[in-house]
Amino acid sequence: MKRIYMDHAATTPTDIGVVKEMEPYFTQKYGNPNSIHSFGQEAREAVEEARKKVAHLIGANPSEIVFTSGGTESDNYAIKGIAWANQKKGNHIITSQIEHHAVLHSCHFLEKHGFKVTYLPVDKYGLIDPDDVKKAITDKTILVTIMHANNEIGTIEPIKDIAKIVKEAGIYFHTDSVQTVGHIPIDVNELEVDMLSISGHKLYGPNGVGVLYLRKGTRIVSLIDGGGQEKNRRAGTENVAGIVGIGKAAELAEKRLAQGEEDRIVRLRDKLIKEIMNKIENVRLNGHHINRLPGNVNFCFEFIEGESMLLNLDMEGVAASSGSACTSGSLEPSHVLLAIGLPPEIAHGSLRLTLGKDNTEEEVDYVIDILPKIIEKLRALSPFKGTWEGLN
Amino acid sequence: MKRIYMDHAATTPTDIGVVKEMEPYFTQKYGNPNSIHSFGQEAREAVEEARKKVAHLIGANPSEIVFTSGGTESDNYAIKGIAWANQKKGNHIITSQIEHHAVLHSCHFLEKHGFKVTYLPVDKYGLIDPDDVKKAITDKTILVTIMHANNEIGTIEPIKDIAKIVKEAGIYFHTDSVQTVGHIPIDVNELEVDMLSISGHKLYGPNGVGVLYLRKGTRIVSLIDGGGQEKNRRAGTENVAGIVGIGKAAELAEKRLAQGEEDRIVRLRDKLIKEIMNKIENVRLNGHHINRLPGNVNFCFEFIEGESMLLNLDMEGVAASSGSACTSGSLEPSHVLLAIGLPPEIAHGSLRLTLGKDNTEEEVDYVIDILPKIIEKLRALSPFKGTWEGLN
Amino acid sequence: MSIYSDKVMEHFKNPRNVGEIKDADGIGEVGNPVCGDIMKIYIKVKDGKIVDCKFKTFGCGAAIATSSMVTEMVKGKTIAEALKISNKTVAEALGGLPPIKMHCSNLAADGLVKAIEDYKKKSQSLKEKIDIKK
Amino acid sequence: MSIYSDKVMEHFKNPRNVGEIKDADGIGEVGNPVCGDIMKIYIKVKDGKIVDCKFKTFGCGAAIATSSMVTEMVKGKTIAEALKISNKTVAEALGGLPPIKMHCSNLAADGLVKAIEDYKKKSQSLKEKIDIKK
Ligand SMILES: Cc1ncc(COP(=O)(O)O)c(C=O)c1O
Ligand SMILES: Cc1ncc(COP(=O)(O)O)c(C=O)c1O
Repeated sequence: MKRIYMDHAATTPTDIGVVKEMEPYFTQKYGNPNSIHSFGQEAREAVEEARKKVAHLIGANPSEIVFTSGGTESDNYAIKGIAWANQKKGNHIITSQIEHHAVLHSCHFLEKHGFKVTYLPVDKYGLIDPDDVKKAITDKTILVTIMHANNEIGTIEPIKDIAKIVKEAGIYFHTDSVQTVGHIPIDVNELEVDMLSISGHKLYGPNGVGVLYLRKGTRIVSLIDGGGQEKNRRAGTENVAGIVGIGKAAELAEKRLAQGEEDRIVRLRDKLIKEIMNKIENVRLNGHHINRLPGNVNFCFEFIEGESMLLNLDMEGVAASSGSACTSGSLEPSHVLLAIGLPPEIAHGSLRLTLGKDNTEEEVDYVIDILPKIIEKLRALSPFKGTWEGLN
Repeated sequence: MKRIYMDHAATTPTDIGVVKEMEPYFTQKYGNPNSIHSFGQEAREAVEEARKKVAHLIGANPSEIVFTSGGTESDNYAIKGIAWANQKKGNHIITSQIEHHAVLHSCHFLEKHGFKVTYLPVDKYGLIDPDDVKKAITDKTILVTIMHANNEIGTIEPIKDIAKIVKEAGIYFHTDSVQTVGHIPIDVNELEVDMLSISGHKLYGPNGVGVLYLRKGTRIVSLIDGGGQEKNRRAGTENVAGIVGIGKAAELAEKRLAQGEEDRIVRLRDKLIKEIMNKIENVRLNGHHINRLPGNVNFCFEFIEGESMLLNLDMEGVAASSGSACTSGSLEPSHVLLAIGLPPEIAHGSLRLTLGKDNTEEEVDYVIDILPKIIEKLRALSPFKGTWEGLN
Repeated sequence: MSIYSDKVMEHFKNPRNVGEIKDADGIGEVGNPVCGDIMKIYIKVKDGKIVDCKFKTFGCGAAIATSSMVTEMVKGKTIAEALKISNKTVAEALGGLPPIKMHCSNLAADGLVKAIEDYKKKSQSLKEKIDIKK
Repeated sequence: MSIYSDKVMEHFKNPRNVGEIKDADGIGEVGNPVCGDIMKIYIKVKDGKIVDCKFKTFGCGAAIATSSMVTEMVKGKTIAEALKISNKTVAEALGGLPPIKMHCSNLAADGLVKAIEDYKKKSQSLKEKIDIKK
């Protein structure tokens, strides 16, 4: 059976070119970049080369790139680091209700340590209103953290407008850019962000490596203390192969963007959305229609539950995901779907298909073909019959 | 020129068998282990398999193994995590003066947040006196963290004796075992530790992955918050390839230990020590003679500085390291060498050669041959002539 | 590779006894759409034995498989025997469920109990009606 | 690959003018063994020109290379010209030093200045001695 991967928002395969680039750093150039001997120095050179590549992709200065272990660490670092370093200035943080748990749970941690957090609501498309940010700012606000694009519903937030407001107020601004870097063009100076999180495995790089872009002059405390690596901003022996990998991934992403890969994926995405909406009843598209990640498709199919869809798709060779709680074993469905106003029973019927660089039109057609059958099969099992009012 | 790597305490090459095991998880089995589709589930299986292997190496239960991004993170997690989770019980931590910076700087962080830390001294061999631990314990003590073996001078601490005292007092005990796991036999139950840090790249596994052994029932707060990965103990998409790598590395290490690799390295180490002490004047061996890591050799050569030795060794193809500050650009030499009572000018002349599984007797002989010449050459440049009193 | 045992997947792929029983003697409903699980179990009773059982389920793989399994287990059993079926025995019959699923989606036996209660109530009121008529 | 430029490594590998000058006209010593760097610079002066210069250094690669470089730069220069050599110009002549080394191990020019001061003091006292004799 042909296997079709449409879960690129969860993780991407590592590009073969990335793996090739990493290989020598396992068994040949394996030195510790902090060692002054030649083994160490060739590793050092590779790390700095990778730093340049990542910096170039987002228009940053290489010295502003801090390598971390992934998107989650970058988010934790930015939020907790700014909080600890600036607590004398204030104890208020502004974020949104639809952030990734890496952001939300970092905020919860800080709430236990005397910080106050405002969780801004979003509209039905998942958009944050920059005016809400403005209104939420107090003289105690030290950080605003708003994601660049949402990982579930794909909505791209008006980061530039928000940043303008935040910078005018002289407050640090962080954006979780894990879902956007490498997928849409990004320039940290155009966006006017102070910090930006990147994750290797979301842009065809390896897992276990990420980046925090840290604008020069940002007052921050490190999350992981120890040796003076990364100019005292992130301790721990550098993950050389991983860093080389994310560097190469950044380079390749830049190339793909220049070649219009984004448009190709948008076209596939829009075909998938249109055809499924045509073929299936009682379905809604989650997220914004236009301000949307190129690869993101997110539906709610009424009367059925997400996991059962995933299992059926998997049986047909298609890998997808869902915001249903059943995939995680809790009862509450995705906080993002609830935040855009969906009732829980609808949120449980969500299906996310996220397209990537290797997906073809043929694969999209295949999904368009099999998905309606799966929905039909599951609806035949469902006690609901075309209405939520009363069971059949 | 033949290149000889004798800096295994800084990092080890990744075993070729480890790299082979990791490979499929980059481009084939690349799923996110939290996804329920088959890509995800095959990654999940690999992660759990690796967990078992690491657990087996140290006599733990697989559920007590938490994967992290490395030794530094494991140390930070153990120390800060116990501190935050138990601050109602007390605010006192005991450690030693010769810990790795990952431990020391985590303690410094906590000192800024209301915790008190006792830094125990060591004797001239680098040994901690368990009695000192006993005396330092107060009713506010919540954590004792003492390294298993020192990374610079190789001294193995009496962890079991210390753990006994700490456990009797009902206090959590953590040991930084980064330099010992895989190199000497370890059993967490025999050692009676609650937490133990491991780093992948110190045992022929990949960089960017580590482990915190966390005894069941240990009350700890996570360092990196986010998705519920690692049973809510460490958020962030699992570094699947890295985890598979450290699992394989653990398996291979167990095999090597069973085959007596430790003895082979000890023999090489002792030859190197003996011959160099014979051939060179004004040299001292740092660390304990018997309670010593199998691969660790650490000398101080008087009247010359460490970095100049390293550069000369590198020119002859030999990779080594030094505790001289000049390798890091600060003025203070290694805190470990100062803690064992060396004056700074002597500490600046340290040279560490750390042997690994691929080093041969031939390589050791080569070093025994060239090192005296290098020392002689540098001493000819030195303004000191066989005495520190007055320059020549 | 799957999060579920082969047995669970087999029931999920080919659920037994899907549907409604028009003239059911008892209907049990458990779960809550808000939590992502609703199970409806229908039984037909004859001479104190459950002669037919069907289900309709809104829910995850575990919810569907346990529903299917319980309908299969119960057929031919007396009411007393049927009441011995617990969520745990259903999970065991399926070769186990992932720990996180044991509580949230393993409700089919509860649904059966409710269906039996419904049957008892109905037959009680039926008996009462007959008694009154008499 | 090295932490140092080729020029630094070349001087480190083949340091020029190593040694002492027995009857030096000036000796300058800078650094501190506690900090890991001691440089001793010897100069020989004739008709206001530095005709010979030697060094001995305890220190890292940068310390040794800068010592070597300064001895090479200074030979044949007048005292006034020699005093224009700064730590920065030595580093530049070596094609730069790693930033972390600029402060801690780049002292050779200071050593030269001290040697010149020593020379001036000595020749002053020599002159005084001669003056007294006269
Ligand atoms: C928006 C967003 N932020 C953060 C993360 C966490 O990144 P990582 O998996 O690299 O820890 C993810 C992905 O899981 C994400 O989608
Ligand atoms: C004793 C000790 N602890 C901790 C560490 C840190 O480990 P890592 O490099 O994996 O962060 C090291 C090595 O650098 C070490 O030797």
